[in-house]
Amino acid sequence: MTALLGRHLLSVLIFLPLAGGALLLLFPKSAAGAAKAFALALSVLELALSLPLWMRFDPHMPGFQFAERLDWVPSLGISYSLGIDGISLVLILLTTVLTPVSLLFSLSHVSKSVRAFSFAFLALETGVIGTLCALDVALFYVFWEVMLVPMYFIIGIWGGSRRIYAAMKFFLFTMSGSLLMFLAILYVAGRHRALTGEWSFLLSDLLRVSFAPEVQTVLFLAFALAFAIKVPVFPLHTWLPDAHTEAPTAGSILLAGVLLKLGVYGYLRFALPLFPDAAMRYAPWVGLLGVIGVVYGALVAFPQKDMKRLVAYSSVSHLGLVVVGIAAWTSTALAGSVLQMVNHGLSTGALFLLVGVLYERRHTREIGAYGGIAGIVPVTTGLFLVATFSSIGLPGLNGFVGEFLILLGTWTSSHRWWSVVAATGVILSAVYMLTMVQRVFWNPLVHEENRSLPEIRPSELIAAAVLVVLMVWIGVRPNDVLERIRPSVDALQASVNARRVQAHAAVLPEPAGRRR
Amino acid sequence: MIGGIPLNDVLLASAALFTIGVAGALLRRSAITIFLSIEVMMNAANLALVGYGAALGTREGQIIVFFVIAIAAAEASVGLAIFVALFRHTETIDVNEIHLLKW
Amino acid sequence: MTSGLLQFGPEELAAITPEIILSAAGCLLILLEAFAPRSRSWFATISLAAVAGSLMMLLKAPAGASFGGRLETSTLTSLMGMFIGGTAAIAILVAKNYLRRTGEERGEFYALLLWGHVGVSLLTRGLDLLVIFVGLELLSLSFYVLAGIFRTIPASSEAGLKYFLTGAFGSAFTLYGIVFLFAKSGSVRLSALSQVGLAHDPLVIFGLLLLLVGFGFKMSVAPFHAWAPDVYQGMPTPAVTYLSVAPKGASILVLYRVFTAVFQGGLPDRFRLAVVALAILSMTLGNVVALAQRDIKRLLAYSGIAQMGYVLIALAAFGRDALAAVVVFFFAYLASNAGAFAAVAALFRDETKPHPIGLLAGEGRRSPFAAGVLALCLFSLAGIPATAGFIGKFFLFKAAVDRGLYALAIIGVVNSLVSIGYYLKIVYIMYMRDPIDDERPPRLPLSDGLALGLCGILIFALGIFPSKLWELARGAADSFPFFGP
Amino acid sequence: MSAIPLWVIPALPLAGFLLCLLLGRRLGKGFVSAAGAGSVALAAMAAYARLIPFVRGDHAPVIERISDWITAGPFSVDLALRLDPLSALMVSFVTFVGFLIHLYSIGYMSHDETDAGYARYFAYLNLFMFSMLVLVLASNFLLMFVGWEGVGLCSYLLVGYYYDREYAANAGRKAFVVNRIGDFGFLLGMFGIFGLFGSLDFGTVFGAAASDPARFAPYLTAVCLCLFVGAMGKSAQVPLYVWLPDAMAGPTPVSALIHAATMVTAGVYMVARCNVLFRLAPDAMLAVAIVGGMTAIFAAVIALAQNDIKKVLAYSTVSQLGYMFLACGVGAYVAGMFHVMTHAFFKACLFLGSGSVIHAMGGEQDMRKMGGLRSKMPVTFWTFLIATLALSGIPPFAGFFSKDAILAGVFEDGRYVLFGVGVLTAGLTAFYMFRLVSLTFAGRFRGTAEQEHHLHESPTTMTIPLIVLAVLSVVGGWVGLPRVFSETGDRFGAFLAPVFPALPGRREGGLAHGTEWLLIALSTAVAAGGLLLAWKWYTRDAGREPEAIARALPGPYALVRDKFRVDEIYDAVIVRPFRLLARGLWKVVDVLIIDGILNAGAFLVELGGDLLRFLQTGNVRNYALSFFLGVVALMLFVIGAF
Amino acid sequence: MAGFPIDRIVFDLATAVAVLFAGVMVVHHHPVKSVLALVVGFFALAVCYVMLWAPFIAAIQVIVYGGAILVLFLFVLMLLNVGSETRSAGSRRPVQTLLSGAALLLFAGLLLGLLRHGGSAIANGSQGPAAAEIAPLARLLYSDYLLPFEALSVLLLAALVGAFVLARREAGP
Repeated sequence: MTALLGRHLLSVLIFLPLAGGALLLLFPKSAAGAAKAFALALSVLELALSLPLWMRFDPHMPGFQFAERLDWVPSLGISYSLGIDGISLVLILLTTVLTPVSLLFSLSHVSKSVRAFSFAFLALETGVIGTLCALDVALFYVFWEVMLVPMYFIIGIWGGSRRIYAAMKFFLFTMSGSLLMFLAILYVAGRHRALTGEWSFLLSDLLRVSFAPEVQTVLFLAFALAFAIKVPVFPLHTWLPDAHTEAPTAGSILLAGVLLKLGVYGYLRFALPLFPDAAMRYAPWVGLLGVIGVVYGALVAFPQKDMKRLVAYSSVSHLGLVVVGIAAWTSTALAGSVLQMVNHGLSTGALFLLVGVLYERRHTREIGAYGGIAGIVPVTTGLFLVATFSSIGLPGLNGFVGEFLILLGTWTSSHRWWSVVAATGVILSAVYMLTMVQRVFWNPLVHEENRSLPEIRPSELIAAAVLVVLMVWIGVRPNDVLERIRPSVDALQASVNARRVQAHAAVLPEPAGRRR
Repeated sequence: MIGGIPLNDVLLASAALFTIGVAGALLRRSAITIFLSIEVMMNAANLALVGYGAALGTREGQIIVFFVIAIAAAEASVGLAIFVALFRHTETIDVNEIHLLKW
Repeated sequence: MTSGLLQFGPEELAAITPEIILSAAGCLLILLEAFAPRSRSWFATISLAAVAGSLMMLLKAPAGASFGGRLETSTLTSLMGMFIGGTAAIAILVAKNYLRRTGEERGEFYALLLWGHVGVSLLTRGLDLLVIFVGLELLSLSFYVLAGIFRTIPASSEAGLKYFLTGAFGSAFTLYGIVFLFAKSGSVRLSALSQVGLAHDPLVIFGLLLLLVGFGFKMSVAPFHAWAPDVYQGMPTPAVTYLSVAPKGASILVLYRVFTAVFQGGLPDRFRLAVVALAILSMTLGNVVALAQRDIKRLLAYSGIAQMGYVLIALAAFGRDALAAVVVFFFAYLASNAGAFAAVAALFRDETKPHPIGLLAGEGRRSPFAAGVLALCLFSLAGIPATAGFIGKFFLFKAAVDRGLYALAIIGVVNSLVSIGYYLKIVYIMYMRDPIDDERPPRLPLSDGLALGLCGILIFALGIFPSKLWELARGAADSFPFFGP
Repeated sequence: MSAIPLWVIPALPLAGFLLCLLLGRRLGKGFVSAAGAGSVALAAMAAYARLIPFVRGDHAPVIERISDWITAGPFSVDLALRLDPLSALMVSFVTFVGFLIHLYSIGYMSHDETDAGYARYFAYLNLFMFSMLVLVLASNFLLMFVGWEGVGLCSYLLVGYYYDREYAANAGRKAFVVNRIGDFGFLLGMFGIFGLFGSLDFGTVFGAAASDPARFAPYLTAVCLCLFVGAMGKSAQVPLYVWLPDAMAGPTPVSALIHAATMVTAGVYMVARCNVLFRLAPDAMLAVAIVGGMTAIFAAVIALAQNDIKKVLAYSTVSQLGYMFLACGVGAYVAGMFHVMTHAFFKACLFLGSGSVIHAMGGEQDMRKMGGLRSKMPVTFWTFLIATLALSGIPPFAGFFSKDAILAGVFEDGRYVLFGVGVLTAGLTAFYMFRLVSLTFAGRFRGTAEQEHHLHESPTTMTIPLIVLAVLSVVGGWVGLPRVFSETGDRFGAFLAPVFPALPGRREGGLAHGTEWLLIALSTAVAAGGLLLAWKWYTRDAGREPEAIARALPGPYALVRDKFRVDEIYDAVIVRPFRLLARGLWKVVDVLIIDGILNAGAFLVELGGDLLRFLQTGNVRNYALSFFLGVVALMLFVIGAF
Repeated sequence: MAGFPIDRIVFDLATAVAVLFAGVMVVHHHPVKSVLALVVGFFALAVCYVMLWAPFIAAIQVIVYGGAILVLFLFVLMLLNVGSETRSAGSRRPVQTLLSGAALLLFAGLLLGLLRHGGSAIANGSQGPAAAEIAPLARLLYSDYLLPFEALSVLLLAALVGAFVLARREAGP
């Protein structure tokens, strides 16, 4: 057991939810409550297991940690190869935190096909953690796509009134990007084979291959498209408001909290290192789209009448900022971007959760249906305010640190004006978020039915409180997270820059002691 | 040349028969006539086979034809049975009238 | 060309035993039907045993060519035997309850299925155009009958007619193609086709084209596909289960054999382009029209048309990897497509009516197992990773990319995006719509459950552990006789 | 006794905040009062325990590093606090005035608030104290920004305290958003500073700038302008002042604490803190001076015609803040900070006094419905009058000294136009303040009988702060006597001197005594003139003269009364176009274009399917034909090539 | 074999008759007449086979095709009592006809072009008229072609059972 946890911790983390989820199907239909509790317990166990990851992670060790490797399709060099660095670490932790939070929230709110619901979430967790751990491109692709299926069901079965449209849009949109990436992966692996005579899909091997500039451009675009859709980068974002809005609350939490980050993660882990020249050549465009996303998302969020839709557009804006940070390619901005992904997961997760709290009581997400409820539900209001201020980057909370680092890092890059334009997001986010807060919680109470609005339940409160505590913690002690991110980001940057220098050498020399 | 017969004559005849067969299959409406046309197409093949066989000086051509004729007979029996079965429902074997399954 | 007369020796016996078992089992079933109709409930078991026995004998048969180089026994044929045997087994399992429900549980059905299976088996093993042709006709005749076997249902008879007329038409073209290959090589043996010079002979090319057309017809490749939707719709579902899978795999194998025999090195450009064009047409037409379908069997027919477009990608790529990819693809296709039809058979309970997708509403909760497997099959057909379908497409597209067929690969993935549209449509109708009535579905019969379970397991097994199959297929492709250097 | 660590000072109100927030509702008002006011009292004590030794000592800056905070790439910033004369000054009056206002609030808020509301109020107020203390004690820009935004947050929360009134909610939001515009500038300024100096630490940055001015000066104008934009937002300067008058929607003690005494002066503090940078960027200084001067007179003019007692005080605050920036802009930082301090005393006193009046009037804020309150509320009246005199710059009240110092500074710098503006503003200030006093306390009562019956002096928790502040309004100016009175009298300037180091190549000097006497006389005369005119018009003539003027000049009067319609202009030029743009982007770009293209694509594919489906006619002959066409096409394509 | 090419004339005449009657079969609207026309055509083809040294094929052509298959057709026609194709409203399919015609012309042209090449490319056989012997043919069938022959038996069985299954009159049990 200890060996399992010691040497195969990542595998355990990946497959525990799925395996446990499979047990759920053994529960009788009538034992819905027990099934929910079991799923929740499982996700908490997962969280507990992920804590050693956080403790034992050594930020100063180069390369990937907790590595595991097994042959999968040996004749093609496809392997089950896992490992994490600081970037994946924080995102894994984010996932293991948000999953129990979602399930905890759902404890009192989902009654339809409970077992399937819980299973879908656990399967999703497996997919996400797998995506974050995979170091083999084929393995990554498998997890990357597998994630879609549970999310599709989560939106489609337990979603709102336009759930089917939203689910289809989500699936097709995301799929459309990844299919081209799939071909690009095949090409890259084929090229490795052509140059070395050996098949491999291992990222570290593929990094040795370099491509002619035009080829690299095409491949980069194929990868970037897949990730850009997931992020989502303007103008590929329109699936997101629909998906977020229609998904059940818990689904929105994970969708916004975790899934979107995987686009950025994929870009950092694969697109950038594999195609450094193209990535750098197109960085100005990526950054431009990010900047547009920041402003555009914020502007479009403003007139929204649906709370979740508003929060969804705010995600477009926030992730635009993350993209800007990555395109800026300075150490500060990169660290800020990674941190900001975590921050966004927490704040947007909390916002969706609290919107869900209201929705479950009034069954409407219309901003206009509320108003003046701050006195009726003060605790909810307070939590919502904290989440709001985290989201709009109030210093002292987590959102600020990421935002500031990105903007500062971008300022010190060669694209100073991005920073200037993106910083207007600071103003705009305050405009739309506070407008919503005012119209939902403040103003005179006009709808009588809101007078009897019940206050947040303990289970929901705990779920939200966890997030709030984390927001404050990261806001006050961001270095706890940053010190794990920084070396990885710097290493990434160094390796990409090094590879750019060595461009056009057909195959890089192999280090001694390579496998086989 | 097969004896005094140029192979081209055989092939020409075969091509003509095949084309006529296709024409019948495309243009006729009665399922039976269509099937007859298909038989003509197979005969065109048979003719070419026998011609080539003779020209090549091998018996294989005839062997194939033997098989083809047997198969044609089997096909005919099954096909006609199908027509009969269908006719019981539709009272017609005009394929223009048979379009329950479409789109 | 062998000059001496061939003797029927133990080698030949061992090689042909699989087919003999199947044929004999067919005869046995006919006799039992005639003289001991009470034993009907055992027919499915007998058939399964025959399929299993035949497969066992096939796997045990010594490798090599027998019957004077007309019948191949090799890793490849073993693999294909497993593939078609698996299809047959699923079809028989599906048939078991289906026939009882429709009151057609008779020996003829199983016998014809087994005989058709013999034909397919000959297609996969034949090294001789005549054997291939006879196999093709055996398959066709059996399935003409199976298509129309529900004489009381007009749709079934119509399916029989349409399949018969188009099938016979197609066979005539195939035959005409065989004529020219024979004419130029002087023999019906495939090995004779590899003579120098044939690759550039217009008549040979013409013959090959006609074979492409004829077997393309069997695979339901556009524009030779038109029969498929109508026939699938009218044909009894168990027969479709078989017809939509096994003959297609056998057909592409035949094409591969014949083409490699003639071209060895690689397809001539024009020819490759023709295959590419067919692939694109097939994928696009199949996927686009499938979007508009309301009957699930028709939808699956169009899906099949599209899938065969993907298979043609591998034909265009033309190489050992591509061939191995085809084999892997068909195993995946077996699991997903046969599984889908098995689920259709389990979920639709009235055979006299069409099978509109709308009837599946709410089945996700009413018949969780069958609906679950159907959803799984559809995801697999859509090529979602961790399912067999992804593995199939993975290797196909890899072959295309390795061969530099980028445009084709891109069109392929764009098409699979379109296909997700209709595959998911079925899924959402099953899971995201409320049932149209409150009728409780009957218990899923054991045989159906077994078929569905097998397909489900296969989909995951292949999707997660594809390595063994790929290596086998790759090894089989390595020993494929005709590839040039 | 080892010194109390600096972090204790802000930590105490933070603890108060948490107590009030988490337990306040359950434990009731008594607990909240104790926790809220008590924590601030403790903080004030702690602060003075540190400050007194510091003032007695050598005034060398003390940096106390709490821990590391943010490190990423080359960027690194610590959680560290800084005690130097400037922050000492701020801490001293922030804690002191803050405590007084907490005390006052106990009385002011106790009547009409629920336990929950009361707890919320004190929680916010404590959070404000925390933020403000962080702001002034921070030893680097980023931590200062934390306090900066924190006070903004509290301002937002407290302005919107009466959340169920739409105007209050609007005002809160407006305050935050306008402040954010300023913060945008502050952020860019910080980026610029980091870009130039590679650090955000005050000591490092100012040290580097002072040691090598030639290297940094060219870039500092832009940086300083950005920083100043931040200050403009926080300190309500034209054109970002619009939030402050609206912010009066909050409870009056809040207006006194946040929107008069402390928070709004943060901008001035920031500019003063960055004086090294500003002094190296003369163009930026000029901008500061011009904006300050414009704001001073502009707001003073508006204040002339306002009838809401708090609005007058609000515009007065804006105007006085303009004065402070004017001082900074001409390099008279000491004068500016001096005015910050004195202004804190008398403006807090004025606001608290007005709160006392409003309290007595049952929430009425319109001066036209008041009058004659002097007899009913003597303490309020006398303290109010003292503070008014202080604000008007009548010697020897506190305001006189600081205002005079500013005018002297402006004159000394040679900005004569601005000097004129300053003098004029002084006159206007005296005028509108006496207008206010006259309308409120003199004459007959003009409200309803019920209100009259209800009139009463406020409780002691409210009057004590008034008295204390009034005393300070009198004596507060004596720490900074001009040199004409005593060469060593400017103890204030001497104390702050280390913060404003001499820069190489800068002229430092003073005015001739004669000139200074002249200036003192001028400003006193102008103030007295304004004062007397207001007394004549509003007390003696009961407002007939102004009415005549208003009738004679309806256009200009209406314009002034309507605050130059700036809000309306902003609404038309910024808010509406913004809404339109946002909606347009959503409906056009998102829905119409992007989704339109996608849906059209999907629709076309489906349409294609729907049409192509009909190729499947059901007729076998068509099937045979399509088959045959395929054959012919293939033949043409493949064989045709041979 | 020099001199008057009597073989060729007979052959060409026979093919002409076959083609002609095939054409008649296609154009005739009454199925019975079509079948009868085809009988003639198939007999003519049998003559061709004789000319091409394949008397055995000629024989089974007459027996199986002429004798069995076409008679079966006639029998079915009589059974179903099918009349001539009637022109109904839906029977006119100009698009189908036009496209078919065009495609047929193209196809014929291509085929002719191809076969012109095809005739000359064959190595001349050595067997000659000896191919006409039947006994070797039979030996081949039962030895070299044993496999397809066996398969054929299954095929015939399947056809038999199939025809029986389909044409059975009584409904299923």
